[in-house]
Amino acid sequence: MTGSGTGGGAGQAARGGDLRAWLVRRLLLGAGQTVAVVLLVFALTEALPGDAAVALAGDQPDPARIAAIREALHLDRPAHERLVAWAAGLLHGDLGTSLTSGRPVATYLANGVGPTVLLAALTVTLLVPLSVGLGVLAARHEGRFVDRLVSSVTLAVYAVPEFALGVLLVTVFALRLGWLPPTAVGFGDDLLAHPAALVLPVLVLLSRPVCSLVRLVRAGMIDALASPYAAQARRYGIAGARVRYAHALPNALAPAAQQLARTIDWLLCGVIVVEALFVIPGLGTVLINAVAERDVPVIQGLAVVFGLTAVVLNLGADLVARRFAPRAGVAA
Amino acid sequence: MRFPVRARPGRFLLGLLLVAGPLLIALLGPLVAGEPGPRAASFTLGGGHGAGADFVGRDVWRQVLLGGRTVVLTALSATALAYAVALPLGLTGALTHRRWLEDLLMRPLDVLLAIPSLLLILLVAAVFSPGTVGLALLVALVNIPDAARIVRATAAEAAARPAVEALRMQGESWWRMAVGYVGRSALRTLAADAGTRLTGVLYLVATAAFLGVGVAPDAADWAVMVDRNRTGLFVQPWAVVLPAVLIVALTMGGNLLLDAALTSRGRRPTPLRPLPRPRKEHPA
Amino acid sequence: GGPGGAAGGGTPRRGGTLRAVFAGGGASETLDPHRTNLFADAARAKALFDKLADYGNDLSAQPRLAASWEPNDGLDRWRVKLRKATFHDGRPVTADAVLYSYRRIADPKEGFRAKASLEPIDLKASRALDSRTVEFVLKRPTAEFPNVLAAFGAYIVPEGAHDFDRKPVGSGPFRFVSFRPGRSTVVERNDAYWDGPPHLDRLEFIVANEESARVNSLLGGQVEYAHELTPTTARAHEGKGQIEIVRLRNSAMQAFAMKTDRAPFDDKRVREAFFLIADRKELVAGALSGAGEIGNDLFGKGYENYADDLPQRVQDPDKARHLLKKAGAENLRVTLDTSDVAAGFTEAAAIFRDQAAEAGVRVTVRTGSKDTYWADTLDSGTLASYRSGAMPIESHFSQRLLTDSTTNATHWHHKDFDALYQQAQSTKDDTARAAVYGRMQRRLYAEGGFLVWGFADWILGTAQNVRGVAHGAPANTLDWARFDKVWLA
Amino acid sequence: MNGPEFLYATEAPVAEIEDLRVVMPEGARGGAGEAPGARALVDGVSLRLYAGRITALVGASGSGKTTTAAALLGEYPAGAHVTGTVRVPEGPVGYVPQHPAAALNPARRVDALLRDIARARVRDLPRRDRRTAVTERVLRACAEAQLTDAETLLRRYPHQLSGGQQQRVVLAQALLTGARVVIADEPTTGQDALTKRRIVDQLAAVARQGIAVLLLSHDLDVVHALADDLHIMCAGRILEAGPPRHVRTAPRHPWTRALLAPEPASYARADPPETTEPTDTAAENAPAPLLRIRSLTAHHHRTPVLRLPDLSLRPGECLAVVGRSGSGKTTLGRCVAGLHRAYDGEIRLDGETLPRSLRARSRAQLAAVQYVFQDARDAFDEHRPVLDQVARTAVRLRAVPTADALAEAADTLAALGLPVALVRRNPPQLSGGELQRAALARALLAHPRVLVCDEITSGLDTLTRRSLLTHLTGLLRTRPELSLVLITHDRDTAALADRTAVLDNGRLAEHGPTARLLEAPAHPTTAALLRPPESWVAEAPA
Ligand SMILES: Nc1ncnc2c1ncn2[C@@H]1O[C@H](COP(=O)(O)OP(=O)(O)OP(=O)(O)O)[C@@H](O)[C@H]1O
Ligand SMILES: Nc1ncnc2c1ncn2[C@@H]1O[C@H](COP(=O)(O)OP(=O)(O)OP(=O)(O)O)[C@@H](O)[C@H]1O
Ligand SMILES: [Mg+2]
Ligand SMILES: [Mg+2]
Repeated sequence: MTGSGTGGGAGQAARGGDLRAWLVRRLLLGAGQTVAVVLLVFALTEALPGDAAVALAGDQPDPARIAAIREALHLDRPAHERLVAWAAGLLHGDLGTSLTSGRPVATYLANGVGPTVLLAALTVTLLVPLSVGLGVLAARHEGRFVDRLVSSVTLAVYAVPEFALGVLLVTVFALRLGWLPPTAVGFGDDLLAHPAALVLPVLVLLSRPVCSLVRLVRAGMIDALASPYAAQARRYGIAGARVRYAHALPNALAPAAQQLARTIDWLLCGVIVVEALFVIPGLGTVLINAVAERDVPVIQGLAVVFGLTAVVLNLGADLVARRFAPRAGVAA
Repeated sequence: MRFPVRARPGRFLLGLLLVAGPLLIALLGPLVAGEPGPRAASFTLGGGHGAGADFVGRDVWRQVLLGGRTVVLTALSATALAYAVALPLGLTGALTHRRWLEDLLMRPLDVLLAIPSLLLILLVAAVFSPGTVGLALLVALVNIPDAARIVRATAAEAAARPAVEALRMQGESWWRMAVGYVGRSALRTLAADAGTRLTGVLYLVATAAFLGVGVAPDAADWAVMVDRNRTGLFVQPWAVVLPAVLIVALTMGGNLLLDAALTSRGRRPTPLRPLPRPRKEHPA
Repeated sequence: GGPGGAAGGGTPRRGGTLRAVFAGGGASETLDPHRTNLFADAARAKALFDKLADYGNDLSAQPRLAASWEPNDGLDRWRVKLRKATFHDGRPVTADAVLYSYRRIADPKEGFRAKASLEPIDLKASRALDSRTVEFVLKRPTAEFPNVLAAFGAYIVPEGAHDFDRKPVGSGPFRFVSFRPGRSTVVERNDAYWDGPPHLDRLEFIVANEESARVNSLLGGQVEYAHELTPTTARAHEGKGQIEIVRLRNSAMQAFAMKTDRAPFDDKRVREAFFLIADRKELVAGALSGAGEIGNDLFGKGYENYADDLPQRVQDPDKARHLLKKAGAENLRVTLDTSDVAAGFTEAAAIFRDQAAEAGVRVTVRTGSKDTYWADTLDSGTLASYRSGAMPIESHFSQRLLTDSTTNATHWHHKDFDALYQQAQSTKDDTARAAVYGRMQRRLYAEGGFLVWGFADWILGTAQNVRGVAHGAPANTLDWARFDKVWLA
Repeated sequence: MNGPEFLYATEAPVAEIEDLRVVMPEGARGGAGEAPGARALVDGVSLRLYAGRITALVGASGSGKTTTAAALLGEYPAGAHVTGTVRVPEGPVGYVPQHPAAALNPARRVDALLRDIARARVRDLPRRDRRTAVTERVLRACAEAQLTDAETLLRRYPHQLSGGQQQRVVLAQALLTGARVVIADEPTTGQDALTKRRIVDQLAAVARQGIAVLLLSHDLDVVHALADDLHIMCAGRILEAGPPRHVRTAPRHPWTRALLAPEPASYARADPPETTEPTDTAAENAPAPLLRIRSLTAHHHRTPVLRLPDLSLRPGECLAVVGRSGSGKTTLGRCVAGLHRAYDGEIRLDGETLPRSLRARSRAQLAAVQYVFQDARDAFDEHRPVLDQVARTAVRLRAVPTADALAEAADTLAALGLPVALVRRNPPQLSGGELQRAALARALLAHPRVLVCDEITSGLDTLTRRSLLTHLTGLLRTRPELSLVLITHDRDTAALADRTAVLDNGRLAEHGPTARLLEAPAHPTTAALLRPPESWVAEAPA
């Protein structure tokens, strides 16, 4: 766009065309967002009743002891000072040390991230084809038996809380049938070497996102399959699967991509139930413990990770939305 | 070629059947629940309690009768609230051509998204200790960013159609354009999202109750019941199974009803005689 | 004392690995025995370290690293002789190590849990008489000084030890092998253990905070020992032959704590009315799922010095009403603070709320944050759910019921009660001392602030082939989680 | 050019329709709530398509042509009752839909489907050769469909193509299939005369390959040039059929005669305002222009697609904008209408700069400048009755009460030949030509001062077009404030205008009084576009 333009024209070109400018802008905003996440989490943790000293004191809340711990952990310093000190450390790549154990926060993240990422990756790998496949299948048979079956089953599974489902699966497949190990106890860090231990956790993790994704894909696909462009592709003898997946599906993907981003985020940050149920100590467990212990540096470290993940995932989802609604950028 | 599908009067039947039970229990249950009887030992079967006793020895059936209203009301209102905010936000995001406006609306929401909802509820609840209404607000708040993004993504395509340009050309009001056309075009997807979100909200409320927010942790509330009685799953399954089945039925039924209502009926022709589908002939 | 009744008979067999799963802990856990806070910490510390003394099944102090103790006549100077024991690195356990450990615990800059218990000791004045004799100088006469030596977390570490993450060295029955915080800790047999080497080759501690995960891993054969199961689980699996359920009786006192200096509980008639409101059987059946015994408003049922001659209180709503009327507290409304911090809390609160309604008292249950619950109950509110693990009755008094007690949750401030306590501490004769304790307990029974409605069992599950698990030892006592006596059949 | 007569008698038809009846039952959903009764869209139509022959279906707008053709695809209006038999050969049937925009996938680049179609045809090639073969076939089909510059256009999304380009993409799809039957529903609307001629050649070539072609068209020139058999449709029935010569020379039905009658020389207005040459000096003396476009450069992304030094529209004037497909006519119209913001330069209404985006325009400004979309179907909300949508213009822009607005809308629509019962339906239930007229009515209800009509006659039969143009010229007379910008490919429509601007590849090629341009075009493009049709029909290969 030439420089002469009054704002409107320039904006349109940047929005419609310049992917890179858009990305840069969003990444910059993302950095801001991450800072906001960290600040928000910090403020909320600070506002929580009690602090690490109280939490450490546990059921023996001897005031003198709490005071001593507080002093030992420098919790008597004002909040903003601690935040600034922490942020200064962050600039040097230092995430700080845990209040509770004195170990570096980085080791917490490093230890927790492995199992979490493994679970998330496995789940997503299965989730995407499964939910897209089922969603497309249901849409294809809209209103008929297959659709009802797919919809009912996924909805039913969705309405059962993870916990109950997990317990049920463990009871049936691990304890009654003995096909799979009931928990990941004893498999150490190298869970990938024991795929059997991952089956049930991944199943439980899949149970809910599958439903929401299937529903979104189905909804979008019904409209897309009924569209004249899908009809046109069909007329020309394009194989049914190709019509569905290559021509109709892209139009149904934008909301599903948003949901998927949320799901991945959820998998990375909050699969607490599954981690607890199957004894897989990932980030969710670290988070819950850290909150319980008011271990602010650990919470902060996690907030950084969550913030960055969310920024990247949202960006990805928005990219998909942009890609599959190419006209969206050019509205007058 | 597509096969003709006769209009199915039974289309709504399954959904209706599934929804009717839970809804009736939810609405009328409190009226017929009666006075509490004496407590039994926790998680016991029999002893004058048809469906056994729950985790504190109360009659499960009575709790089930009492526990639908809050579930249905809180979850419904929280979902409705979430959408009431997310819809305008998402639609504005989709319809505006001002990048800064979209960023202004959507990016702050992303910040909320980055914090796991449970953590957010836990933190906010601990700080403000809200009641039932506060909880509904909180749960709605947690759902807004998510819903807004889906609305935005779904609406983006429709918002760029020439039909919208034509509406603009007519000086049509924003609401007519956004809700009447763009929202209408995205209806199916949004209904699907809202339908599943409702269930998510339900359990979020229950989890919050467990964390000591909003609903009392021993409240008669189906979702809370499932959560609190789970330890007794194998000794006294009814305390979990009954409310869970009701929730499942409610969710399934509600969504199937939505599906049925949105079924693109009549897209196919209704033949008087066998439909003259083109007979395909192999070339001689 | 040895294990109080091993499950299954037979002669112990040597060898094997036992995996034990515990609740508690997480990525922040450490092997520093002085930081012991949770049961999991205590079990691990017990495997690696020793205390000078530990509690028997009746919570009387039993010598451990201390071979013997001898007070002076004033009961304010105790000479403790150490037994011959070595740390895992071969160094002997010396008087200096003992003093180092205690001084570390008492370090004012750190907030170690046992610091309060060691408070009677004047550590500056205490000294090593020789390499295996310590002379403890106390700030005041303390007849129950051995209880101090057995205090929770008062472990003996080698001199100079401060980093326990890498290779902790103790004198306990097991040596350190590996430690991954929040996941597992592996230890192996210490053949040189002074109390006889353990039977097991190896012992692995695993952390699983979710109860169903603990049960499932036990049922699935992934662990052999699961700590802290719920009564419901116990009921589901007891006698089914799949796993062995072990109930450790009298492990946790369950109570409601009334602030005796705040209205309405500053009137002892109201307190008594509340004693009479509680239907203890219903509370035990409902909140503990029957896994426990009813209480009699006194701590320490079954422990040494417990006043079991007092009549069992039973529910009497009419009398309660009457008392309340007399106290001018009709239509009383109180808020009961509770939290999900311990099993049965919220349940008991709900049940008690309904029971109170029968006596015309409106109880509102307020669920607080479990992370700060204990600190909150200390000062705020008037009525709160309360629980206590096993400790000698004397410690219960000193920690919770004296004017200067640090965790006086009932705000029980009575000079005469303090004086009685001092009198007991200065009484060398056991029976005479027991009589003083009896008086103190009668007082508490009549007008104390703890409505002790029950004692919960501590429930463990073990695999069928696990032998030597003590059945009579309340949690936190010597024989609880004592894996050196456990063997695999 | 007509096939040998014996073929007609002996050879079996490739596809046929026997006694097709498509009836919308009373009160069918989406139909008018108060539908008077069952209504036959198509009533007893029989049709045979022969290999190598082009069968043309001609008839009034809304007479049921598209419905008949769709039957060959096995597609019927929703909820319709259908009887009769339809027989088509195995394999795909090529279809060039009337509204190409809807048939193009908004989320995929235009080559996606083309390549998929081609891929099916190269299965027998060795794997490594397929890619190049596919590319080659796609490019060939594009060339055949007169899609120049295919390499760049194919990488675009549908919305980045002009209307005519979209149509040629859809035509290319049909040419790629290798179908034995091709249905072309208005394949030449939106094409300029030059392109149209080439497309006609191509369709003739297609037929020569032994493919049966069903041609639905309003363009009699095209029909005359191509048809081997001619079917005249009216109100759902085939009025008469036969070889075009017969039908043309000896129509049995008076209506046929009217439909096929040669166009009047021009619709030139009875009282054309004097027009002066738009020289710079003259422009200053002339009455102040209503609309003035100054040094406009419009971009798509960063590529400029339109450069106009200066163009103005005087009150009461009618300006035709002609140009080859893709030359920037629509872009110009959209810039004026505030639908295209990416331009430099200035557009002034009454001397006041118009905001770039219609969002920033006041109601008065919105009402003053109205635009009729090129693809009418795309520009309607498919969920609301047409009448309501049309009436909204008056409600919103002129603050007319709803009831009055509805009445006014109904009147306007009726004047354009759309009865109330018809427009109470939702847009999908209207034919292409009907929607086009509804779109015009929608804009007219704003009482605009500048009305930009983008190809509003492309979907209309001669009779309807004639009456519509008469109506428009009538309006110019009765509403002195109204000025028209007619974007068109149709010579006769352009002839109606006082002045004509000729766009060539985004530049103003020529500009002047229509009469002069028609008679003495200075620019070769002008000549090519505005040449009388007879001349090119004669040139068409026999
Ligand atoms: N889905 C439908 N439901 C009801 N009526 C319809 C439907 N589709 C078309 N019609 C009506 O059927 C008639 C024939 O429509 P069709 O599209 O076949 O006309 P056409 O001859 O192709 O007209 P045009 O030249 O304007 O495209 C029209 O009056 C139209 O309003
Ligand atoms: N969004 C876009 N991005 C890039 N190029 C575009 C876009 N829209 C249109 N174009 C190109 O701009 C040129 C002008 O398009 P325009 O629609 O104005 O043509 P037109 O004169 O109306 O053609 P037609 O007669 O075929 O409708 C065309 O070459 C077209 O391919
Ligand atoms: Mg048509
Ligand atoms: Mg155009």
